[in-house]
Amino acid sequence: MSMMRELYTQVILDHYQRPRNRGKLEDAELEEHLLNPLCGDEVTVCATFDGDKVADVKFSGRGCSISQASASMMTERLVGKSREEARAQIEGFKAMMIGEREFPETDDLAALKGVIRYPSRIKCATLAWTAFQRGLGIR
Amino acid sequence: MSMMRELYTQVILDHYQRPRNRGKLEDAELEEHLLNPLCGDEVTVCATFDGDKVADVKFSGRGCSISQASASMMTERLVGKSREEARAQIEGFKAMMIGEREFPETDDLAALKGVIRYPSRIKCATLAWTAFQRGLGIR
Amino acid sequence: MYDVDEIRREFPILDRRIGDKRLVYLDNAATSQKPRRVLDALTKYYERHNANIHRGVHRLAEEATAAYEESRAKVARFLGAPGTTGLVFTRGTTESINLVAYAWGRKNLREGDEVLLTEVEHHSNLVPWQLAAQATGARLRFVPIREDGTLDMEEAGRLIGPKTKLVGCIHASNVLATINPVVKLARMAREAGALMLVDGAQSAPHLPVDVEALGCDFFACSGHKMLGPTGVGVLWGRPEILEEMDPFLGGGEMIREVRLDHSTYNDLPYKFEAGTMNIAQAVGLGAAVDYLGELGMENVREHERRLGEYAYGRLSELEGIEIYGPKEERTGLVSFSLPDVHPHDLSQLLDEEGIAIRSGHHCAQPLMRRLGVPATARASFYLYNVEEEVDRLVEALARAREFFRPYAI
Amino acid sequence: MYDVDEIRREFPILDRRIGDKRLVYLDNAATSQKPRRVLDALTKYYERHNANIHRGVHRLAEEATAAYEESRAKVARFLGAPGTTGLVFTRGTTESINLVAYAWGRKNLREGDEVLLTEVEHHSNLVPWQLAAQATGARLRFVPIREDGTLDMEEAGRLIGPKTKLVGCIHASNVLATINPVVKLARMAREAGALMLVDGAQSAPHLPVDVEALGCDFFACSGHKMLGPTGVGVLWGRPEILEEMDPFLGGGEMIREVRLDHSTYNDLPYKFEAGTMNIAQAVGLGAAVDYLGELGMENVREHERRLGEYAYGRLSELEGIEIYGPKEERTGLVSFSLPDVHPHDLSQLLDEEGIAIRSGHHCAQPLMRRLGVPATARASFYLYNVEEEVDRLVEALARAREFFRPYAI
Ligand SMILES: Cc1ncc(COP(=O)(O)O)c(C=O)c1O
Ligand SMILES: Cc1ncc(COP(=O)(O)O)c(C=O)c1O
Repeated sequence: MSMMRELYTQVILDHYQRPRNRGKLEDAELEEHLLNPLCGDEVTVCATFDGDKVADVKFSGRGCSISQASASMMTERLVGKSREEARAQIEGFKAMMIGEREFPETDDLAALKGVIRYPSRIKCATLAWTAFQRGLGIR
Repeated sequence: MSMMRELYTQVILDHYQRPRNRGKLEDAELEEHLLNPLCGDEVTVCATFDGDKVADVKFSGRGCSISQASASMMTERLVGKSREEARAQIEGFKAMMIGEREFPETDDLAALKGVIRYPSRIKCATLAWTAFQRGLGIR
Repeated sequence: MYDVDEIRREFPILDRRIGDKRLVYLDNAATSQKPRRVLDALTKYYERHNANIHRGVHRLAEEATAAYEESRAKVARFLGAPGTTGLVFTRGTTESINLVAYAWGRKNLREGDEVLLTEVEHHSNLVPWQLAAQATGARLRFVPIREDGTLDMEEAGRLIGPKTKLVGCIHASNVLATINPVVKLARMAREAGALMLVDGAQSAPHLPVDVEALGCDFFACSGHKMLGPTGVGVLWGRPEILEEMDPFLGGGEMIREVRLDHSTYNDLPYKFEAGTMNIAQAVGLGAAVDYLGELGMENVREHERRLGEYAYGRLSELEGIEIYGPKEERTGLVSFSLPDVHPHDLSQLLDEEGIAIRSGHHCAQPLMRRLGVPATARASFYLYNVEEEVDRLVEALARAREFFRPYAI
Repeated sequence: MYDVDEIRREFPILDRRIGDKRLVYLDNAATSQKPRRVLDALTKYYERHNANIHRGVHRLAEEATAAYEESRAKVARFLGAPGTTGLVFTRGTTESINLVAYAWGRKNLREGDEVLLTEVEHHSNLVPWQLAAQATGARLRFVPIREDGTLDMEEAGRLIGPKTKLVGCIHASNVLATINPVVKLARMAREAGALMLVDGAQSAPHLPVDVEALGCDFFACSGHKMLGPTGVGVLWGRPEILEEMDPFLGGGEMIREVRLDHSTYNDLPYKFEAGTMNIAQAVGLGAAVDYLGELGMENVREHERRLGEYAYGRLSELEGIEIYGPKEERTGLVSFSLPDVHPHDLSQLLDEEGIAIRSGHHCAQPLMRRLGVPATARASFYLYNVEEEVDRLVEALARAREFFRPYAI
C-alpha cells in the first residue's frame, strides 16, 4: 500500500477526520451547491463577506476523503481574501490539479499532489473549489 | 467472364433485348408501382382481368438486365392464370430465388438461377413479382 | 461441461497485471471483457470483407452484407425473437430506449397518459421518458420497491390502469441484483392495453432470455455488456408495433423513395437503421452470442448464481457491511457499503491491489436516494470470474478498512 | 514524401483476391479500408484497457477514459476545432445531423421559418430536415445546381433571407465530385442570422478541413470513411450553440442530477453523449486521424486530385460515356453512365474482374432525378489507389460494354 500513502497522505487523512469549517452559515451571501455527476458526491459551500473580503466560509455535503479534505483545506485558505484573490487562488489550485502549475512544496495543499495520477479523482479534489468559483459568478 | 455467362445467360439477355409485354394498359384493374430502395430501379406492373383470370399483363419502368428480363418472363407466365394461381406462381418463384425451392430445369426461369449467388441482385429479379403480389393485395 | 479455466484463456485481458498484481476484473455490470474470438471476428471483417452494406453489388459488399445480416439472425435467435424483422441494431440500450421514446412516445403519448416505470430504473430507462413526457404532457409514475429491493407488485397493480400507455422495467437490476417479474408486469400491461418495454441490459448477458416468453413488446440490450464490442446494441420490437411507429433517425438506408419535399420509408428493420451502421460491431456481437450459445446461458447463469452466492456469504463476514437487495434469487453482482470508508476511497484502495470494482450511483440516482446513500460500491461478476477472485476482494476490503478505520469520522 | 507503395502495405485488405484477380477497391466514398495501425489500436484497447469510461476509479477505467478523451482531442485538432468542448462523438454523419435536427431543430424552428439545403444533398442531410419540418411547420428550400453541377450561388443569394434559420450544405459531393463554396455560404448565412451546417462526410477524409476557417456552426463527418472503424462519427458544434440546445438522447453520462420527475444535464460535450459510447471505435478513429495527420492532408488531397484527373481523362476515352459534375476542381471520384449498360450490370461485370465500384442512387435520389437518371456508376478513390487501378477499371469497362453491346435496346 505504499502508492496509497502517496495518495492518502497524513494531511489528507487528518483533514478528512477533522474537517475545518464544516457546516452552514446563516445569512450567507454566497451559497452554491454542486454535484459530481460521475459519482453522486455533492458539496455546498457558503460564505459571508466583510466588504470585499471573505469573512467566513463553510462547507457541507458528503463525499470521499479527497473531496472532503480538499474542501476543508479550501475553507482555510479563502478566509480573509478579496473576491479577486479568492478567484486567483482557485484558478491557481485548479491549474495545479491538471498539472499546469507546480504545487508549492511548503503548502499543505501539496498533500493533494498524488491525486493528479488519478484523473477520475481530480474532480473530487476540485469539487468544492469549483462550487466557490461558481458562487463568485464564474462559469 | 465465364462466371458471367452463368449469370447473364442467353435467355436473360434475350428478354432484356426484346422484353415481352412492355408497356401500359388502359383500364388496368391492377396497377402497382414499386421501387427498389437500394438502387433506385423502378417497375410498374398492370393487368386486366377476365373474370378471375388475368387477361393481360404489362410492365414498364427502368432497371438492369436482371430486373427487366425477370419482369418480362413474369408477364408471360401470368396471363391466363387465376388470382390464386398467380399468387402461387409468384410465391413459388420467390422461394426459388431464396434457394428454398428448385428451379424447374425445363423452364426458362431457370435462366435466373445464377442470380442466387448474388444476394444484392435477388431484389432486382423479384422486383416485378413483388409489385404484382402487392397488386393482388398481399403485403 | 462448464470449464472456467478454459473460458478464462479465451480472454486476453485477464492476464493483465496492475503493478505486480494480476487483474481481478469485477466491473462486469459496467462492461464485460471480450474473448479472443470476438476480436478475431472484428479483425477478419476489416482485413477481408470490409465494405458498406446493402447497396453494393461487388463482392466485399455482398460479403459484408451477409455477415451483418447473419449477425442479426444470430442475435434474434439468441433473444428468442420469432424472426429478424423486429431486430434493430443500435449503439446500445440507451439508444434503443430513446428510439422507442421518440418514435413511439412522441407519436402516441398525450396529456393525461401515463408511463409507468419503477424506482429501480437505470437513467437510460428514465431520462428518455422524462424528455418524452415534457414533449407530450404525459405523466411518469413509478412502482416503488419494498425494503428488500423487490418491486411492490400490489402497488404496481394499483398503478396500472386505463391511463397507462407503456410500462417500462429493468429486467435485472444493476444495483440490487434483483430479477424483476417482467412476465407478470407484461401481462398486467397487456390487460390494461399498455405496451411493455424491458430494459435487458443486465439480463441478456447473464440469463436465458426469450422475448416471446417474456411477453414484452420491446426489449433493449447492449453488446458491450455481453462479450461484444462497444458501440452496438439491440432493440427488439414487435413488428406490428414498429411498423406503426414514426421513423427515428432520417438518412440513407431507412428510406424507400426520397423527394425534396417528402420521403417514404423502408421495410423493417431497415426503417430504423439510418446511415452507415456499426457493421463490424454487429458482426462482433454475432460472434459473442455464438460463444454464449456454445457455453449455454443456463450454465452461465448457474455459474454466476453460485459465485454471487459465494460472494454474498463472504462479504457478509465483514463487520458492519451493508449489502443491498434481497438475500435470495440474485444475479451475480453485489452492491454494498462499508462503514468508515467512502466507496470511492474503497475502489481506489482496491485498485492498488489490482481489483477493479465500481463505486458511485451506477446511473441510478433515484434509487440511491431511495436507499439513502450517495453511492455504493459494487462487485459484479461474469462467466469468467472465480471464487479466488472473490477471496482477493474480501481480503482487500478488510485491509482497506484497516487503513481507514483510524480516520473514521 | 508520399510513398503510395508504402501506404498500400499498411492496408491488409488490399492483398485480397476476388477469384484469381487482385482486389481493386474503388468504392471509397461508401467506406474506406482500414490500415493495420487502426486495427491494432482496436485490439490493443480490448486486450489491455477495455472498461467503461468516466465513472470508474479503477486502472482500466482510467486508461480507457484517457484513451477516449485523447481521441477527442486528436479529432478536434484534425478538424481545426478550437477545443474539445464542441466535439461530440456519434455513430456517424447521419446521427450527427439528426442530433442537430432534433436538439436544435425541434427547439428553434417554427412555422414560417426556412431551412435552406441544396439539390445535391445526401439523404442524410435531407431526410432529418424533412422530419424536423413536419414536426415544426418549417419549410425546406433548395439551392439549385447549374448544368455543370456547381451550386447556383446567385440563386442561393436570393434564397437566403430573414426567414432562413439554418443553411445546410454538403461540403464535397459524393456524386458530382464538386467542392461546394461553404465558406461563402456560411458568410451569407451569418449575415442573414442563420446557422450553417456542413456535411463533411466526403471532405474530412479527403481535404484539409478547418472548421474555424470554414466559419460554420456545425460540422459532421463519419469515421468509417476516413480510415476509422465503423460505428463512430463526429459532430462538431460551436459550444455556445450546443449549450443552448435541448438534450437529444437521454440516459447515463449526459446527466448531472436525476430525480424521478426531472433531470439536469451534464457539461459539453457529455450532454450529447448518452449511455455507453462507442469507446473502442473512438480510440480507433484517433489512430486513423493520427495516420492522416502523418501523411498530411495536403498530400492526400494532391494524390487524389491527380488520380481523379487521370481517371477523368482515361474514362473520357470511352465512347459515349457521360461523366457527371464539372471538369475542374474535382475530388477523387467519378460518377458516370455508359450507354447500353445499366450501372448494376456494369458493377457486376466489373466485380468478376475484382474491381469494386458502386452503382445506384448513392443516397441522393433527388439529385439523380435532377440529372435525369435512375442511377449512375461511381468509382471513388482514396489515398492508397494508383493509376494502374484506373487502367484496370477502364479496360474492364470496355470489355463489359463489348459484352452488352449486342443486346442493347
Ligand atoms: C455526403 C455524405 N453525407 C452523409 C453520408 C452519411 O454518412 P454515414 O452513412 O456514415 O452516416 C455520406 C455517406 O454515406 C455521404 O457521402
Ligand atoms: C440496467 C441498465 N440499463 C441500461 C444501461 C445502459 O446501457 P448502455 O450504457 O450500454 O446504453 C445499463 C448499463 O449501463 C444498465 O445496467
